[in-house]
Amino acid sequence: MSGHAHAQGDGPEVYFQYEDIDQQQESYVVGMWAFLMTEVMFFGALFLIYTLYRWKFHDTFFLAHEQLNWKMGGLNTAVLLFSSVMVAFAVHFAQKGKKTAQLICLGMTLMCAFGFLVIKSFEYGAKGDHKLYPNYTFEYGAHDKDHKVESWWDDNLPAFMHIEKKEQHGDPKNAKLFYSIYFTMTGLHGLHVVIGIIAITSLMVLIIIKSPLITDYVPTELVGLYWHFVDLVWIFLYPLFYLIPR
Amino acid sequence: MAGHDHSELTKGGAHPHHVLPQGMIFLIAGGLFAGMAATIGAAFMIPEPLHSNTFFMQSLALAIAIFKACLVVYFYMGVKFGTRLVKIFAYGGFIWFFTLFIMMADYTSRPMEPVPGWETVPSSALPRNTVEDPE
Amino acid sequence: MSATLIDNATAEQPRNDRNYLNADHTLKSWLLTVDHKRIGILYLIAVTIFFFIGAVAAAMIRYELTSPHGILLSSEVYNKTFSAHGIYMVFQFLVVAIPAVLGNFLIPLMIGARDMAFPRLNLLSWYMFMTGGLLITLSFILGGVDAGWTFYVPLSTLSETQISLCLVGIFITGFSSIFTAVNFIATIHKMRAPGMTWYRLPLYIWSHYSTAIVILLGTPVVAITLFLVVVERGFGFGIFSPELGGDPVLFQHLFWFYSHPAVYIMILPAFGVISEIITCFSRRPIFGYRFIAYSSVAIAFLGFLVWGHHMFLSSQSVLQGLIFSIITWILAVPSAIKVFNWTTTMYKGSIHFSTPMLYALGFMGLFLIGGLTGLHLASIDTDVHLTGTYFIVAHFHYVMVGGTIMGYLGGIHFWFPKMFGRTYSEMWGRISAMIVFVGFNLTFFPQFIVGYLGMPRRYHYYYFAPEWQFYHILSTAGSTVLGIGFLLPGIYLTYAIFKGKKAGPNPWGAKGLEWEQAGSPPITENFEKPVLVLEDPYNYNPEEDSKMYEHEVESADMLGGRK
Amino acid sequence: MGWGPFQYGVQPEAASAHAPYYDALFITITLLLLLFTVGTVAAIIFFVTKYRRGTKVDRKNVITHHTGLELIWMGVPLVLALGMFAWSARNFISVRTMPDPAESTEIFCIGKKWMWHFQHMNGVRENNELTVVVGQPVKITMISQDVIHALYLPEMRAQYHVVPGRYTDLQFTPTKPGKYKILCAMHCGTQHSEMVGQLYVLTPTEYAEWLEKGGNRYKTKPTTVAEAGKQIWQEKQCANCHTGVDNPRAPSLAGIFGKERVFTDGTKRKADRDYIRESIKMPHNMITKGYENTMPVYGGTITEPQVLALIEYIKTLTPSTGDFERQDIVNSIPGTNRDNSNVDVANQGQSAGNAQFRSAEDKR
Repeated sequence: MSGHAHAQGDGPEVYFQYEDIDQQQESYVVGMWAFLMTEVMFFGALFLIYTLYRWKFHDTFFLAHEQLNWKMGGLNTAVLLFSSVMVAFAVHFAQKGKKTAQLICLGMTLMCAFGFLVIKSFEYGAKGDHKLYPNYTFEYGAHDKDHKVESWWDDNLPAFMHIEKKEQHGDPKNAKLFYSIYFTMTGLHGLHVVIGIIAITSLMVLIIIKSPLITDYVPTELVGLYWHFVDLVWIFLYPLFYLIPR
Repeated sequence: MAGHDHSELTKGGAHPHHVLPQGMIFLIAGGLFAGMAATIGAAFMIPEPLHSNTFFMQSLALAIAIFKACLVVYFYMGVKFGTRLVKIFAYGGFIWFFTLFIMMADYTSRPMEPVPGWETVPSSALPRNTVEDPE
Repeated sequence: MSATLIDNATAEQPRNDRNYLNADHTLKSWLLTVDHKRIGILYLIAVTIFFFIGAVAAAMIRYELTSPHGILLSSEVYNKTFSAHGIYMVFQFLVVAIPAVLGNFLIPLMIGARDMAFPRLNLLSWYMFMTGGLLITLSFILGGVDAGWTFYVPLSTLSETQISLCLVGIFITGFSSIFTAVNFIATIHKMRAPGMTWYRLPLYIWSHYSTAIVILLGTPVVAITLFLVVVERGFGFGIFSPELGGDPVLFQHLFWFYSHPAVYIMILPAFGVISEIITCFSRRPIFGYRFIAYSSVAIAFLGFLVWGHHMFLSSQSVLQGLIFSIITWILAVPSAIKVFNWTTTMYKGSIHFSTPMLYALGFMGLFLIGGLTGLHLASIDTDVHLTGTYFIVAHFHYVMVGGTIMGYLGGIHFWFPKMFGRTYSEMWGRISAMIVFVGFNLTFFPQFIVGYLGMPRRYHYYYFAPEWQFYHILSTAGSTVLGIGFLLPGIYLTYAIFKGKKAGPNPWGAKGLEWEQAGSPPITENFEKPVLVLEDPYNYNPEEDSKMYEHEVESADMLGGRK
Repeated sequence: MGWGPFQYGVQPEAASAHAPYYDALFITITLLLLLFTVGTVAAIIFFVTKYRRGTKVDRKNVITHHTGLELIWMGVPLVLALGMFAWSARNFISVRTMPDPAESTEIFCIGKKWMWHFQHMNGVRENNELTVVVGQPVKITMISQDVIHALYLPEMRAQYHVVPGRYTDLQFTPTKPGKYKILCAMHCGTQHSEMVGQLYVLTPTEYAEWLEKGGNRYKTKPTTVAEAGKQIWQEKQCANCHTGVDNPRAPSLAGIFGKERVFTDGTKRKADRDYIRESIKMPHNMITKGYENTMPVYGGTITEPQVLALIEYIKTLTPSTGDFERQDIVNSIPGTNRDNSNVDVANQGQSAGNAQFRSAEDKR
């Protein structure tokens, strides 16, 4: 076929439907951005729900948010920001063609992602132990002032991560709404982190086995775009859930 | 067979059109961590008259978040260096997000319903449909 | 009238018999294909199956409603039946039918590309579509869903039927359409042949581009909304739960934020198909190309800002209702532009009454009625009495069946020779087009009246108002005719796939890359030679075309003895 | 079995004050529809006949665009559309403007799977039947116990959704005595199509007779809603804090209805039904300026009919009546203990299971 620009040798492969490498790379980036538009709307609906209920039940949301551990959230923010920087470096090295450095950066990202999930599991576990998981086990404001909540997850935190436990105030029903939104949004974000882990791992494996699928920097850039988006969501989730002003 | 958008791209071959330099990556990273510190700092260290002003505190937190988001989108995600098409899609997605907030207009305007007359008569609880007062 | 099919001698015949259909014959080569044309055929098979499942449910509903007391089903089963009808038809047929079957097949052909931008993603979306369809089917096998296709909370969160499974299926189908839309957008933006500028694109591409944008921006919202219902049912969270202070009306807002644009996802591609068919069989450049193209974009844009007209009475605020009402009225304008432009396109044309043209003419009549009865519902006051009644049912069936399905059938008939390289029986095609038109009107027109009389939709019994029975019997009779109209193409088209007469590359004498530069059926790479586009679309000459048929008219005049 | 147009009209009976206005608008839009459909279809038929292939007509100089024409057929529908919008908006606003309570009958409606429950101000309660007097505006205040319903009165051209968790309202003025349909127009589950009832519009004389008999099914004159509310007020010991005048513990509720309330966060809200309901069920959400959050949450212990009754009673309070001594708890509250209203089931556990609460007596 005329117009089939199959690159020979070490150059990146151009798939048969494309004319040249520029068209191919552009298409992939545009496709990824189109998908990210979808993701924006996906989380957008949740942010709308959050805004509405926060506006309607501001006081209870403030009181309920005091049960969240802002230190752990902050640590997670730092972890994700760092991973985002690492991904930026991975794309940088991929563009420069430095495979080893790229793999190291991707590895760091992967570790950050797992770190994020571990910290998250401590948070979720502590919420479960405090009976703040918003299903039938939910019990809000049911404890006395002196009643110490036994929490395996809290006890196993390092000392600097502890925060003073506050008394549970506010309407238990609206607080349950708060935790429903909290668990849905952070849970979906966590799901995106898991998908990101799968994507990064596959990318690394494909690079290591020198798969013909990875011939240039574009796959790394696409994974990078996705991971930056995951970071982006957390940038908004952190102040909206952990640092609600009175 | 390349589309006409193709003309925007000058360089050919496998080389990317723009590589974010390492110094820039560090700079942005610095900005992001500073933003994070600012968020936490603002939440705890703003002095009292402002601290209990929900609107101010929330706007501040969101402003910092938007600043961080802009750094990520603009530089790390490469929108600044992308083609016009990428810019349209990136901005379009974030702008369209706000159409969802038309829904808030419903909730904020519900108290404006035209339901007059409740104040004029102190009690509507008295039986009105009595035999003595048919009309 | 076999002369309708011209063997256009000027068009290029493929040198050999190689084409995408006979490139490989194994089942594996079909199931793992990345060829957009084969994926289009896979979708064709899938949506046909889902369509017939939905149609069986519809037949059951119609049969049940012939008596005010019901005949066969219990209320519970009846509710599950209409839910099945709605869910299969909306999510598994209407939303995907034209974009996934005809869009997949034609977009690369029309813009002169060798394939979609992301062929593997394309295959993945077919598999996701099938997974979603199977989960939905499974949910109906395991007991069914009784909340209707709208899944309003708290009904859907309290229901004890298989709603979670069904919603997961719809969620997956939703992401399948998102991936298809990503593919369309990247393809249309980046894969156009040299010389194929935006204003040389067929209007079909414009409408699919608008559709893809709507899918991208709308579908995730409904996906997350339905996901929240699953979370509420499965994990006991309560985001829409009124018991916790949540607002069930918020669900409706979010649901219709997608589901109203979804109506345009269904109808816009049909507009594209009709634009192609009308120009081809009028043998005339389309009238007002730019207005039709931009009206597609305007519909896509405005279509996002009118979702609240489904909720005028749902305790939404009056102010919000009025805003949505006025935008809905304005939205009538771009649809009107299209119809007027199509009509004017026939002026000074050379009209061929081929099967696709009959469908297109039927489409215009039905869409007019369907669209204009939309005004009764856009008008916020008349909506008070009509919403939630059979008037609504009739209105959206006029738009969805009279619009989308007529467009889909017209498109299938139009591009059938391109897809399979064979022609079908023109006589049977015309007969079935007539039957569909008549049956359709008989089915749904009485529903306007019974709706105005006050029959709420989704009612199983109406023993308290036996005067409605007359209209229901008419409607059921019509649906029988309509059913035959849908079965007939299934039969003669299937026959034609295997035994039909061989078609040349351009049996209709149509313009467009897919007709002029690709074989019927096309080869796997679509075009034998590199494509270069030099002229505007629809470059027909009605005068020359008409001259070829003058003898036909003369002989007909002599036979009929007319002046 | 009826035979449609031969026996009944193709138009539903118009029995409310709004119905003629409604029908005028409906018919106008229908005529517009006919105008456009007939016009376009005629043009199509004319073109396809005249320009069918082979006919010897002028096909030269095919025009492919004409901006003036486009602007005309954009402009005319646009102007028509805006005009029709203005008309319908005016109608809608008038139909959504609730009548003056001094001149209207107020009725409470509670929708639940699958029945309509109506409660008159004079205490008469009706199930799936509603009796109103001709010529007097009716305002129905509605709430749902479970899922969303829609109260639909086709002959009155009136419909509105009945939503759980919030009061919605609906008004109409019956103009013709007779028996009409009450329907549920929002799919609400298995017996959706049996959630129907009758609307009786009676002449004043008939209505008086009907009232005399205690709404046909109560032997004794029933307790009014406000009286029932008073009993709840006493039972819940509201007067322990809410006395006739403001005290340090709680604000007085005398004459509160319709007044602007200022809250601790500085926001203001008019004390309407929804506000009072929320303040009873979730008092901490809106704390009046100058008071502490001390009021217990009644959300889980009070039913919707009880809240309704309480609100009605609060409306009757004056500084002197509000300030009464604590009384012994009144155990029997006629008219409220018949309902096993379970709107607030969240505190009992999983909502999904508990809301399927339909008791045997409610099943028709």
